[in-house]
Formats: sequence, structure tokens, C-alpha cells
Amino acid sequence: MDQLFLIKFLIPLFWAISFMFAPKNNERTIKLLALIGSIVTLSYSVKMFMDLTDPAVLQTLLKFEMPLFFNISYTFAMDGLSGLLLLLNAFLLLVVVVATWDIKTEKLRLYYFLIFLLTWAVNGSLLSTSLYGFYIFWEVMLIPLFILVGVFGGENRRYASFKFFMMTAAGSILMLASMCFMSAMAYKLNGSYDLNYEVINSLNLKYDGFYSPQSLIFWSFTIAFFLKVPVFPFHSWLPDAHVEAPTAGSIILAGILLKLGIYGFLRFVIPLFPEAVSANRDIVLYLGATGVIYGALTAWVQKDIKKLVAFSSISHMGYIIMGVFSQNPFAVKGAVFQMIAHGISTPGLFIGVHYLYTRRHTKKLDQFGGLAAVMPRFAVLFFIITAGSMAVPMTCGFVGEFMIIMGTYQINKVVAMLAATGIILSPIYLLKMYHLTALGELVHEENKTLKDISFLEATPLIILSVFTVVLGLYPKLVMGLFDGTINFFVNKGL
Amino acid sequence: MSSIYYYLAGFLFTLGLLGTIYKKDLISILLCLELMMGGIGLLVILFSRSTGLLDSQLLVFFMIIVSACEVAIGLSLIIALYRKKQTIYTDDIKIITE
Amino acid sequence: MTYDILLTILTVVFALMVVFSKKTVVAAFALLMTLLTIAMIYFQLGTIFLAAIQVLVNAGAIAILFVFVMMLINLEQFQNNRERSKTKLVVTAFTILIILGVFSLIVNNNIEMLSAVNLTDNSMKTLFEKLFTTYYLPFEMATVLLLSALVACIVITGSEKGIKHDQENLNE
Amino acid sequence: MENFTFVQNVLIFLSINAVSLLCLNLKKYGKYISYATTLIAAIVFFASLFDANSYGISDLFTLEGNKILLLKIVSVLNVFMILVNGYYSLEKVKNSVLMSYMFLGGVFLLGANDLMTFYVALETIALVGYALVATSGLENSREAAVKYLIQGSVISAIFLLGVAFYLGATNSLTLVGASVINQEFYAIALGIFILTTCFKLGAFPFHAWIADVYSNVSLGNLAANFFISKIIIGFKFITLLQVLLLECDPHFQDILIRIIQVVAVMSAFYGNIMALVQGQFKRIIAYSSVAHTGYMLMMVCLNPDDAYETQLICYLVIYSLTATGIILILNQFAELNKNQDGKNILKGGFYKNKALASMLVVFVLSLAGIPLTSGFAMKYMLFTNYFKEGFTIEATSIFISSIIGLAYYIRFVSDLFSEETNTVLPAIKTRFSETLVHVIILVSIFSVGIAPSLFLGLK
Amino acid sequence: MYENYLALIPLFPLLAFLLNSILIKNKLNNVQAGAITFVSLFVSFILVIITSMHVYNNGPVNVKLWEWMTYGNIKFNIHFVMDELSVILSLMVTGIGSAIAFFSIGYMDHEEKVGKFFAFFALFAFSMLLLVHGENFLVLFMGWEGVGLSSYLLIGFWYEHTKNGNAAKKAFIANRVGDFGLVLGMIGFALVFNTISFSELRTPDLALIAANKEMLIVSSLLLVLGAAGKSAQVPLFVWLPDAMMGPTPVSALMHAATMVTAGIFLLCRVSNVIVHFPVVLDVIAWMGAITALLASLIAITQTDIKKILAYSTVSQLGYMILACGVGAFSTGLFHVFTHAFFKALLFLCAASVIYGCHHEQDIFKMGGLKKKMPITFWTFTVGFLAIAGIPGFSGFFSKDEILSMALTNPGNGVWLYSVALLTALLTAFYMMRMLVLVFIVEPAHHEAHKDEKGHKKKHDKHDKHDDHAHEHHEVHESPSVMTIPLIILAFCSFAAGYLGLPHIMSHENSRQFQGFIEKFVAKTAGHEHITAQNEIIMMIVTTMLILCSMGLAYYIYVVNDHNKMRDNLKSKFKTLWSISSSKFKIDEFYELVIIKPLYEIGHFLVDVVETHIVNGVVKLVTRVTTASGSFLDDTKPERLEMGILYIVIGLTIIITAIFNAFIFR
Repeated sequence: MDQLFLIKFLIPLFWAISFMFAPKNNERTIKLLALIGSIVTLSYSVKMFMDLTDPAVLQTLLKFEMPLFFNISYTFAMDGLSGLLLLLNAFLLLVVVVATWDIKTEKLRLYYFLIFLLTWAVNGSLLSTSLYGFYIFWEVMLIPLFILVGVFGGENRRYASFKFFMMTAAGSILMLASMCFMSAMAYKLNGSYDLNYEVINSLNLKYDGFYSPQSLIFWSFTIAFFLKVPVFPFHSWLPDAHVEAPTAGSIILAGILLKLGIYGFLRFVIPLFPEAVSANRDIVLYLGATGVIYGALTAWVQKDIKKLVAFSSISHMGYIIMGVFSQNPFAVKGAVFQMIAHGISTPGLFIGVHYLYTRRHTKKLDQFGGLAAVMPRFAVLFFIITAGSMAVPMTCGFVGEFMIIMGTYQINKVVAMLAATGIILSPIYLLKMYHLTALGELVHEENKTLKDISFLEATPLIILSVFTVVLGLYPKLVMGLFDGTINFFVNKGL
Repeated sequence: MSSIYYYLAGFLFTLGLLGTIYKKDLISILLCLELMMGGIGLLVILFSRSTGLLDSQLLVFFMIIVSACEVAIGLSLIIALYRKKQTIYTDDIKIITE
Repeated sequence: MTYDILLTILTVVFALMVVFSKKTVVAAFALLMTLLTIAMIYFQLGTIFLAAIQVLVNAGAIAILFVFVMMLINLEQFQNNRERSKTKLVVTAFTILIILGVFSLIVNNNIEMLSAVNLTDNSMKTLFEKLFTTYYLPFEMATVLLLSALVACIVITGSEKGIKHDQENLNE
Repeated sequence: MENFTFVQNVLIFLSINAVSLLCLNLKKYGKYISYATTLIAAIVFFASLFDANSYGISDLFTLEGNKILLLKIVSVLNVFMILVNGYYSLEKVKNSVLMSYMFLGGVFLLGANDLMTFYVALETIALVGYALVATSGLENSREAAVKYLIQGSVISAIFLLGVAFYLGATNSLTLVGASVINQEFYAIALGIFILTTCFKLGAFPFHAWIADVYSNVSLGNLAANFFISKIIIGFKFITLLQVLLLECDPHFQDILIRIIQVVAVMSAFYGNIMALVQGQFKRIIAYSSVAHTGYMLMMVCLNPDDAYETQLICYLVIYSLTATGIILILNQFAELNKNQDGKNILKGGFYKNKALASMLVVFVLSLAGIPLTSGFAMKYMLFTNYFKEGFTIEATSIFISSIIGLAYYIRFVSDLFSEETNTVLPAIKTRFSETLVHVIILVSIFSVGIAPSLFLGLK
Repeated sequence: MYENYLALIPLFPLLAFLLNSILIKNKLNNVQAGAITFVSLFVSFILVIITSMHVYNNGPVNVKLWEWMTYGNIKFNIHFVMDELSVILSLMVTGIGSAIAFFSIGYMDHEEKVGKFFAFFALFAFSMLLLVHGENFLVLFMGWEGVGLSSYLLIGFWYEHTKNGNAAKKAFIANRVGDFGLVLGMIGFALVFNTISFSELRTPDLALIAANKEMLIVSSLLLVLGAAGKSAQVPLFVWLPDAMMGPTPVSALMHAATMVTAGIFLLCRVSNVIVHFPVVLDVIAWMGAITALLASLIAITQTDIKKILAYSTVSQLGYMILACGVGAFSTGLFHVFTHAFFKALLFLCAASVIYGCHHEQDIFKMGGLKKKMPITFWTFTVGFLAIAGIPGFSGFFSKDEILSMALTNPGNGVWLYSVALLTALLTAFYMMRMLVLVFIVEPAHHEAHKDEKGHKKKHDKHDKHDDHAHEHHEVHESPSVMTIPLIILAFCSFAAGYLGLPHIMSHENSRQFQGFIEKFVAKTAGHEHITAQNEIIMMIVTTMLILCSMGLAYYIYVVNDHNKMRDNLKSKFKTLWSISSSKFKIDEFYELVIIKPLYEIGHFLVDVVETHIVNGVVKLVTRVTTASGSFLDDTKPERLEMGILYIVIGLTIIITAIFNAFIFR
């Protein structure tokens, strides 16, 4: 129990609200406010993580009955996994604020309001262990991002934001349906609508065949999370959203929101529906492997940098979903690690694209080339990030992929081999991107006069590249944090 | 052998129903509504005859009152509409939406 | 017996006239006749009170109201009814026939239950006792209904906004 | 037991309204006085209900339990309604008077135990409803009113057909504890009652009036339409049908329930799909109400139960409040920029009128059922009930239809935040009464959204 | 203490890398930048020597830095070792590396971004040392990929030119294909033996091997794929010749001494396992043999000095792989050892020639450099004799042992032997050709061919050297900073062979090198011993043949008026010539069969699957919904009579439904 928890938890919300009352046209103040806010958030996340005595077990931070809200008992709890994602979230908030420091808009207050609201919602769904809380924040999360994309996005933003919202919300409504179903059962069983682990386990939903309740509930949850992650056939919204979203949106989306789907799998699906998971494991594994190859090949032929990165993250997500479903502790840990790695490298790439875009106002690959001559600092940092995304050993990208492939190899060799082709394919598209932007000769006149990134701009990239290398050399640094947690989940799931 | 009245009542009702769709101007439609009401009044009486229910007669009484009010409001509406649009045809009162 | 059939035929004929006559005035007249024949049927069935009310209210008031309104809006320009789309008519007639058929079949099913007649005393006295003791709430409600209908008619027709609309339309 | 206090209250109410009716024609302050008196009448009636817990006048008219609760709520809403209507023009004041008659009709309908009272009260509501639509003074009000009237009369005729069959089936006009002699007639009667319910609530095949009426009615009258004809009629019919279905022969019961389910699912889909392609926002709300009727209609299939009744009341009230709030704000935006087609009245609305716009967002999201708003709690409750009673497939399909619903609800939001508008909007000035309404609705949405169990009668 | 040394060995190059890359902004001059790297390499060279003394006397040295990961009882540690195998390699890496670093101080003197160059150089050395000292698969793989990465950086050093970039990309991706095999093979081994440390794989559990044979075979084949990727064997050798785009010292470093030998190193590391699988051995052997032959055939007709050397490297690598394939791992490694010296020497000579001729690389433009740059000439000759396998020079011993091993290999021995022998002859031929054309023949002899080669020159040269085209200037000997390493290497490449004398020469200290190595790698088993005189006869015959082919080359290019001879040879074997000079069209083949189809698939996925299926479904749902909506909307339910019609139809349906219930009750 943490007495001050509620205050800590509500900080981003308060901060978001405080932007409403910020002075209207004093940009500097607002930005400083945002910076301070992000630092505060990060620090208290670190503090909370420090207070975590044993990351292995789920540690209740705050638990209160809600007799008025369907009489459920609402639990805020935290373990290594959620704590890690909490840290990542706060960290990315800081990165976003710093990376988009030079944003030019008259709606600055709305911008920061939305970002902080988003962060708050993410924290909420990470910390709440009852399905209700998770769902509530999960839905609340959609709106700010929708507005963020819809207001600050590119030309085609309306379409993109609609697509994003509709597909994810459709998934979540499926989830809600099965939640209703379960809580109806729970009510019949013990007269309360509450849905936590014990209750759902006590429902003992039986699994036989596709039409049995457990499998249907499992699939509705799974499709909801698939749409969020997104896994191969369900990814249609991701490229559009990424291309149209402002950089902040892209970073938060790729950095943390996609992970929430995975988190949902780990937190709810695997512990709650073990039979269904083990019955449908191979389907999902093949989907993941397909996603790896599909994402890579499609990324290869893209003309637009952001689209390329978006498809690359589909490929990475394929790995993660394989790891999660392989029911092998090592692979699951690898998946979690890959989440972190992807949360470090892809935002880096997006920031790089952001710098290119703010200088040249285009995201077309053929508009660049030879930037290493004029922007050496950018070129170096961008290369480190790219290497991280390319899963070169001694960078964080390698660790996760290696663990996932190794863990999956024990379960299903074919899938592992299919997925391992990603090792060959990832440099093909990432190096294409790097060569077409940084290397080669300077063909375009307007590129000759670009100025290198300032130190302020370089800071987030530097931080990210340092993390890339350090995590690659000493993965224990984060591995230790969620080791026990994963064992816990997987033992439930196996 | 008064069972023929059942069919008569049903016929009046359905005929009125047909009329509401078939007729073109609002006044005729109101007329058809009256026709339906007449048919149903008959039907109510017939259905209650086997038990000799007095309440049914009161029901019909209220029906007649209500239908009178309906017609009154309907006609005043028609007049108001006619003032506005110079027409009482149903084709001319469709509401244009984009 | 024959009287029943005669009444029925008359009613049917007038009813058909109501629906299918080209002239609205004729239709109104036919409606008047229909209502009167229905009143006669009431009389035939032994509910004298209803017959009287039917003649008074329906035949008397409503038909007159109709004619009055027809005079108010000059109906000459509305004489020739426009044509309907045939398909819609067919669909309607078909459904109507179904309803009628089903209706008559249902009635047939329990004709014997229905045609068992036992008339208790339906003298005015008992009737109005019922009305003023048991059913005084609906009666009160009916007054409210009439009152509101009155107000409604006034509001609808005599609204200055409506008149404004008229002036605008006339100006155009 | 005979208890005449209620009759006294009704008579007081009537007489005060009569006074206001007389005052209407005073030259100078007429409208103010009669507005005031109408308001006073409403308030007095509400006050007189305070200590009441049950009214039984005769066995033909009883008000107890949830009905009295609903009556209290509706009499508050009546005051509220008259407030919304405002005293700005004589028209509106006359409408307020009519509303009080409509309210009276609602009261009688609520308590009616026999078909005679029931019928007369129903017709009162309907007639006043037509009148209110006709006198709304929007450009198409009268057309809408004519359509409404004619379809409504057809339906009342059909309803009478049902009454006739009911009479044939039970040999009585009473609605409680009538012994069924003839199941066929009974089934037919119930079928026709269901049809009437569907029309009054605007479910799928009988919804034709709803779009026109909603989009051509001035706000106060619409509120009346929602509060009286949707809440009271909805509640009365659904609870009544729940009771009546118990008497029915199981064989026919299946058929009737099947019919209800089909209608419910179809209206959910139809309403959502139609709302998707509408241009005007008012029409969107209208069709969304078709969909919501679909969600609600399945309640007919449940067994009568106090908790369910409470939930039904809550659902109806909250839905009507939210929809009214949305229409109110839409009107404010509409009268701000003079284009009467509501297609892009909201474009970029957020940046000038932040408060209004964010309130609109909240209302809309509540209709969409985003958590922490009342809409979520209602939806959740309703569908959990359906699952509980074993209507799994219907509930699931309605859920799926509600996915479509999100698309047009979110359109509000994206319009508010989009900037394609080239005409820069001035800020809207809100009247006090409107602000009051906003606040009340907002409070109700969040209170029910955050503490639903208070209102849903859950343990 | 030795542990600390061992830990320090890779550290110094890393420090040099960081130092260079940090100080790159504030203008180090080239000499300083070079000095940093050279010193760091040299210090670690000394450390290597000290440590290897210790190792020679008393066994391997281990140092475990930190734990990277654990999987069950598989421990993934950052763990260095200095054992018999890595002694040799790390001596080569640091020693030859520092020599080359020293050399390139001179070579790069008038380049730009030299700091960057030396930074990458140091990074390369660092990751090579990681590879060599890695005690387990993981560290080896880290070094392995690091080598790939830094070679990518070095090859693409002049990134302004798109084709350099592409060459670098090609190298990296080809290596990645190998890594794919390595990762999966390593996982397979780890899962079977439940360990990834080499010291445990050195004495593998035979029961386990027998238990899951198939999996091990598959895994070792995958490892072979990895080796093929790194050391440029037959499916994947295409990247190496392109990799000549980098600065020449880089070529010397990577393709002679260090990087390409990593494949053989890997095979030796796992030799104790794969010797149990004849299938794998045969695959390896034939892969090596084919590579050797193919590369030397191509090398005959090349005209670019560096390309010739590159192909010779490939064929030598084929030799080594062949040796591994016939089970003579130690011999293969011996050849790695000797080859390192003479190939580095040759490359550096080429470098100094190119430097002297101001970045002219076409051997037909050179000639008569014998007098102009004598040191280069003599050292080059030594290297040439060594690679050609003239008795007494280092190449002779290793190559000869490989030949004999191939011959005595049970089963397909004869074939392998003949292929190897043919390769040896071809090698002698084209090396002779090169020597002659570059140093001996006067350029006047083939002025005629300048025009025909004129276009080739243009794009071989870098723009920034266009100011001095090679016609009007005097060629000069390189400065001493470049010649000193040449001399050292020349000495080594003469002497290195004497560490591994065959039996017949000295009985008491024969095959010391191999013996030392065989403490770790699998013994050369299964070969029946050849008698002394057979061996002697074999040696003599081989030498004779080699001399003949050298003579032939000399005859064609010098004695006879080589133009005519060459031309009618050319016209006689037109097709063969064109095939060979177009490198058997292998690049084009890959382009056609792998790259293009993949790219097309990518396009297909984007144009068809993505748009019409993935998005198509979404679009379809949207379309259907809106379309049905607008259809229903067009029926205008608001119209009065339509409304009533709906009501009537609803009534009909309800009543009929109930009536049905009557009938079917």
C-alpha cells in the first residue's frame, strides 16, 4: 500500500489540466511547463519503481471497493512488467517533449494537454489489474490520440485518424462484449459483477472446440489486442496512422501504445485462458512469422520514410507476438525485452525522420541522399539507431530477437527459421533507408545547405543511442526487472 | 347470423388502411382514417357481445371522442399547411434533406 | 337476416366510394353515409347509445367539419387525383389482402365462441353509472383531452408565425 | 382504499394551468404571467409528490414503487422542460401550457391499469405531441407534424384493433390479472401492442416519423417529446408487455419474443447504418435514437423485476437527457452560423467555444458508451442483463452494430476539432437557462457514469 | 594477471576507436590519428605475445567479464579465452593489423576524414579480437557481426559514391545471410549440448551426438553456411571482390589476414563435433574445392590488380575450407597462417603500387615498375613465390600438405586432389601474369590497349584524383613508412612455413604448428599414411607443373609478342574468355533469381495484398455499410405513404407470424 500513490498517479492528469489555464500566447512558458511536467512524471515513475520491493509478485499500490461502480473492488497494482512499461512511458514523454521542442503551432496548449492525457491513460491501464480498470483506461486512451492525429496530422489526417479509431475501438468493443458475458456469469455465480483473476478462474470456462465459451472469449480478447498490436492481417491502420500522425503521435504510438496490446496478452489472456492459448498457439506463431516477413518485404519497397518505419515496426511486432505466444519463458522474456528495444529504436527513427521533415518538409526517400556530408552528427546518431533496429549484436535489438528465435526454436523449428529470415531481411530495408538518406552523393540542391542538428535536437537521439548500446551489452540491466514476473505469468499460462 | 359483421368490420378497417396509402390528398387520408375507426368500433362491440360487456360501449364512446379530436387537429394542421404551401398533396410535403 | 346483408352491402359500397371516388366531396359524403350505416348496425346489435353517439358526433360533427374545411380551402384545384406508382399499390393491396385473409381465418377459427350472444341489460342507466363511478378517471382525462385539443387547434391555426409565413409566401 | 389526495393534486395542477391559459391573452405581460403560472403549477405538482410513496385511487389507477419514482423524475423533468422552453415568445409559452397537458396525460398513462384510461391518456400525449411538432416554428415543422399525425393515427387505429382482440381474448379491459380465455386473440393483441411500442419508440420498421420530427422540432418541444413520450410510454409499454407476456401461452410467447428480438437487432443495425450516412447532425441523433431503441427493446423479453425496471428508467432518463443536451448545443451552433443544413455547423467549433464544444464531446461520447460516462454504465448494465438472461447471440450482434455507431459519434469530435472552416466563428453567448441545462445534464452524466450502482438499484 | 592482459587486449582498440571518434571534430592531423590506432594495436600485440607465451607453456587463459543472459543451465556470458586456436589468430590480427595500420599512416596521408578511417579500423580490430577470443558462441557472434558492421563501414568509406555504398551493403547483407545460418546453428548446438562454450564443445558427449544426429547435422550445415558467408565460399563469395571498393589497406586487413579467415576459425572451433558427420565434411570439402577452382578461373582474365588479388584470396580460402573438409583442420589453419602473411604482403605491395601510380589500378596501364619501385618489386616477388608454392617459401609447405591430405582423403580423394592441383597451377599462372605485366614488361609494349581499357579507367578512379591522370607524371617508390612493413611481412611470408615442416624434411620437429593447434581442434584422422618417397615424388611433380605454368604465362606475356598471342588465344577461346572475364555472370544470376523476385514479391504485397486484401477488407466493410446506408436512405422512409406502408407490412408480418403459430402449434 502506498499512501501517496493516488497523487503520484494523478500528476499527469493534473498537469494536462493545468495547460488549460496556462497563459495563452506565451510559448516559452508552456514548453517549460511541459518539460517540468515530463521530468516530474519520469522521476516519480522511477521512485515508484524503486519502491517496488519484489518485481516478481504483483504488489498492490492502492485497493478500494467501488460499491457504487458495479460493486467492484478496484486495484492499482504494479510488478516488474508494468513498472518497466511505466518507466518507458514516462521516458518517452520526456523524449517527445524534448524532440518536438521546436514545434510551431498556435494550439500548443491543446497539444501538450493531449500528450499528457495520453500518458496518464497509459499509466492507468498499465497499473490497473482488474479488467474494468484496464478497459476503462484503454478506451480513454483512444480519444486523445484520435484528436492528436486529427488536429496535428498531415494532409490525409482525417481518414487516418478515423481508421485508427474505428479499428481499435471495434476491437475493444469485442473485448467489452466478452467482458459483459463473463461478468454476467460472475453475477450469476456470486452476485457481483467484479472481474478479477480469482473470479474469472472460478468461472472455469471450459474449452472444447472453437465454439466453446473460453475459446470465443479468448478470440475476442485476442482480436482486440491483435488490432492494437497490430499483428499481420490486422495492421491496416498502422501505416496510415504513422504517416499522418505528428511526430509526438508516432513516437507515443510506436513506443508505448502498441505495447499495450502485448501487455494485455501477458497480463490477461495468457494467465486467464491457458487451454485456449495452448490450443491456438501455432496459428498465432505462424501469424507472427508471416508478419515478420511481410513487414520486411513491404517496408523494402516503400517510398516514404515514415511508412517504411511503420512497416518495419509491423515486422518487429511479429517477433514479439511470436515470443509472447511461444509459452517458453525465455522467448517471453525476449518478447518483453524486444518491447523495450523497439520502444527505444523506433522512436529514435521517428525523431530522425522528424528532423529531416522539419528541414526539408518532405518524407519521400528520393528527396534525400548524401546528408552525411552536410549533417554528420545526425548521420552518426541515425546510424546507431538504425543498427539497433537492425538487431546488430551489441545493440538492444539483437537481444530480444535472439531470445525469441531461440525460445521458439524449441517449440516449433519451422516458425523459428521463418522468423530468422528477418535477420537477413531487416538490413535490406533499413540499409536502403539509410543509404538513400545519409549516403550517396548530394543530388538535390536544397540538401546542400541543410544545417546539422543542434545540440538540443541531438540530445534525445544521444540518450536513445546510449541506451541502445548499453542494453545490447548488458541486457541484465532490464532483464532482471521482469524476470520473476514473466516466470509467474508463464507458469500460469503453461 | 350476425357473424357477417365481423368480415364487414375487418373489411372496413383494411379498406381504410389501403386508403391511407392509396389516397393522395390529406383530407381523403383523414377520411380513410375515419373509416378505419368506424370499422374498429364495430369490431370492439362485436368482440364484447358474447359476454355483453358494457365497458366496451364506453370504450367505443371514448374512441369516437378521440377520433373527433384527432380529426380536428388534423384538419387544423391541414389548413395551416395549406396556408404555407398552397397544397394538400402528400407529394408536395416531402422534406428535402441533403 | 336479409337486413344484415343489406346493411353490409350498403356499408361496403359507401366505403368503396370513400376510397375510390375521384371527388373528395363525394368521398366525404360517402363517409357520412358509411358512418350512418354503421350507426344502424349498432342499432341492429342493440347498442342504442352508441348508435346515437355515432350519429351525433361522427355523422353530425365530423362530416360537417370536413365539408367546412373543404370549403375553406378551395378544392377545385385538387379535384383530379394524381396517379400512384402501380408497384406500391400492388404491394399494398397484397399485404392488405393478407391481413384481411388472416383476420377472417382467425375469426373463423373461433366463430362459435364469438357468435354466442348474451346481452345483459345495457340500459343507459347502468351504462352511465359505470361511466361516472368506475370510469370517472378516463372521463376526466377525456376533458383534458378535449381541452388540449382545443388549445392545440388554436395554437396551430392561429399562430402569428404561421401567418408571417403566409405573407412571405404571398409576397413571393 | 380510496385516496383522493392525488386527485386533488391533479385538480390543482389543472386549475393553475387554466389560469395560465386565461392569462395568455392578456396584452402586456400575458406571456410572462402565464409562463410563471405554468412553471408554478409544475413545481407545485412536483412538491406535492414529495412525501408520496403510493397512490391507489381505484383498482383502475395505482401508482407505486418504481412508477412513483419515475413520476417524481418526470415531474422534475417537466419543470426542467418548461425551463428549456423559455419565455422568449408567446409561441413557446403556449407550448409550455400544452406540455403540461401532455405531462398530465403521461401521469395518467403511468398509473393506468385498464385499457380505457390507457387509451385516452395515450391519445392525449399523442395529440399534444402532434401539436407541439406543428407549432415549433422551424421551416418544415408543419410537414413533419402532418406526417407524424397521420402515421400516429394509423397506429392508434391499429392499437385499437389490438384492444379489440384483447377484449375478445380476456372479456375485460383491465390490464392486471385478466384471465385469458382465448390464446390466439391474446397473441394477436400482444403482437399489435408490440407494434405500437415499436412505433412510439421508433423502432426499425415503424421509425418513419422519427427523423423528420427530431430534425424539425424546436428544442423544448423535442424535450417534451423525449421526456414524456419516450420515457413514460417506453417504460409503461415495456413493463406492461413484460407482465402480459407471462400470461401468454409459451408457444406464442416464443414467437412474440422472437419478433421482439428481430425488431431489436434490426433497429440497432438500421439506426446505426442510417445515422452513418446522414448529413445533418440532428438527423444523426434521430437515427441513433432508433438504434438505442433497439438496444432497449430487448428488455421486453426479460422477466418483470424491480431492478430491471430501475435500470430501464435510468437508461431512458439518461438517454433522453443526453440527447436533449446534444440537440441543445447543436441548436446553439446552428443559430450561430445561419446555414440551416446542419452539415458543417460544427467545423472548427472547438477553437472559439471551448466550453460548449468540450461539453458536446462529453455528451456524444456518453452516447457512444465511452467509460466513465453514463452511457457506458447503461450499455454495460443492459447487455449484461441480456447475457444473464441468455440472449447471447442477440446481445452480441447488437454489440457489433454499436461498433458502427462509434463512427458517426466520433464524427462530431473530429468536426469540432477540424479546421477546414473558412468562416471564423464568433463566440456563442449562452443564456442562463441553457447553462443550467448543460450543467444539470453534465452532472447527471458523470454522476451516473461514475456511480451507476446508486441509480441502477444494484446491491 | 594474464587474465587482466586478456581482458585488456580487445580494450585498447576500443579505446582507440572511441578516442578517434570523439576527437574527430577538433582536427587531429592524419599522423596523430593513425598513431593512436597503431599504438593501440601494437600494445595489444605485445600483450598477445606475452599471454601466448604463457598459453604455450601452461594451457589456456580464461577471463569471464559479466553474465549476459541465462537460459536454464545455458549460460550466456561475456567470456574471453586465449587458447591454442585463438593464440594464432590474435597474433595475426594484432601483428599484421599493426603493420597495416603503420602502413596506412603513409598510405592515407593526403586523404580527408582520416580520423574516421582509423576509428573504423580500430573498431574492426576490436570486433575481430572479440571474435577470436570469444569463449562461447555468443561472444564469437558479437565479434562476427561487429566485423561485418565495421567492414561495412570501411568498404563504404568513400560513401559519396553510390557504388561504394552498394558494395558495402552487398557485403553486409551477404554476411547477414551467413549470420542467419550461424544463429540457427548456434541455437541448435546450444539446445542439443545445453551449452554454448567452446571449451565444453571441445570434448562433446558422444551419446548426445548419437542421440540427435539429424538436428546436429542440420545445425552444422547451417554453421557451414555461416562460414561460407564470412569467408566467401561458393554461394556467397560475390561480396568479396566488390569489397575492393574500400581503401587498399582495408582490403589487406580484411581479406588477407583477419575477417575472411573467421569462417575457417569457426569450423575449427566446432571441428570436434562435425568430424562425426562425413556428410557435412564432404559438403565442406566440395564447397571449398569448387570455390577455389572457380575463383582462380575468374582471376585469370581480370585486369584490375586488386580484383585479381581478391579472387586469389577467394581461391586460397577455398583451399583452406577444402582442408577442413578433408578433416585436416590444423592444416587448413596452417594455410590460414601462412596465407595471412603473403596475402597481406601482396595487398600492401599492390597498395604501394597504386599509391605510386596515383590510384591507377589497371595492370595494363602499369609495367616496368621494377626499376622505379625496387623494394616493392622484390617484396612482391617474395609474396608471389610464396603463393605460387615454390619450395622453400611458406606457401609451399601448407599448400603441399593440403594437397596430400586431399589425395589421401577416403572416398573422393582423387577428385579433390585434381581440382586442388589445377587450382594451384592456375594460381601460379595468373600471379605470374600479374607480376610480369606490372613490373617487368615495359608499358610501351601495350600502349595500344590503353584506348580499349580507357573507359574502364574512368570509373575505377575517384573524382578527387582526376587532377593528376597517370600519363604525365613519374612513378616513384613509396616512402619508407610504407616499405618497412613490406619488408617485415616479406620476411615473415618467407619464414612462416618453417613452423610446420612435413615429416620428410625433419623428423624431430615436424608439424609443430599443427601439433600445437591439434591440442584444440580435431586430429586429422582417417587418412592412410603415404610413404616418404611417394610424398617426395608428389612434391616434385607439383613443383614442376607449377613452374611450367609460370613459364607458360611468362611465354605468353613477355617472350612472345604478347599482343598477338593473347589476341588469338582470346579469339580461339572466345566463349571461355568472356565467361571468365564476366565472372561467370554470378552477380547477374543472383540479381535475376533472388533479388528481383523478392523485390517483385514486395511490390506484389504492397500493390495487391496490402491495398486489396488488408486494406481491401476494411474498405469493403466501410463501403458495404455506407452503401447500404445510402441505399436505405434513398428509399426515403420519411415519405408519408412509405411510412404507412412500412407500418402495414410490419403488421402483416407480425400477424402472419402469429397465425403460423396457430397452424403449427
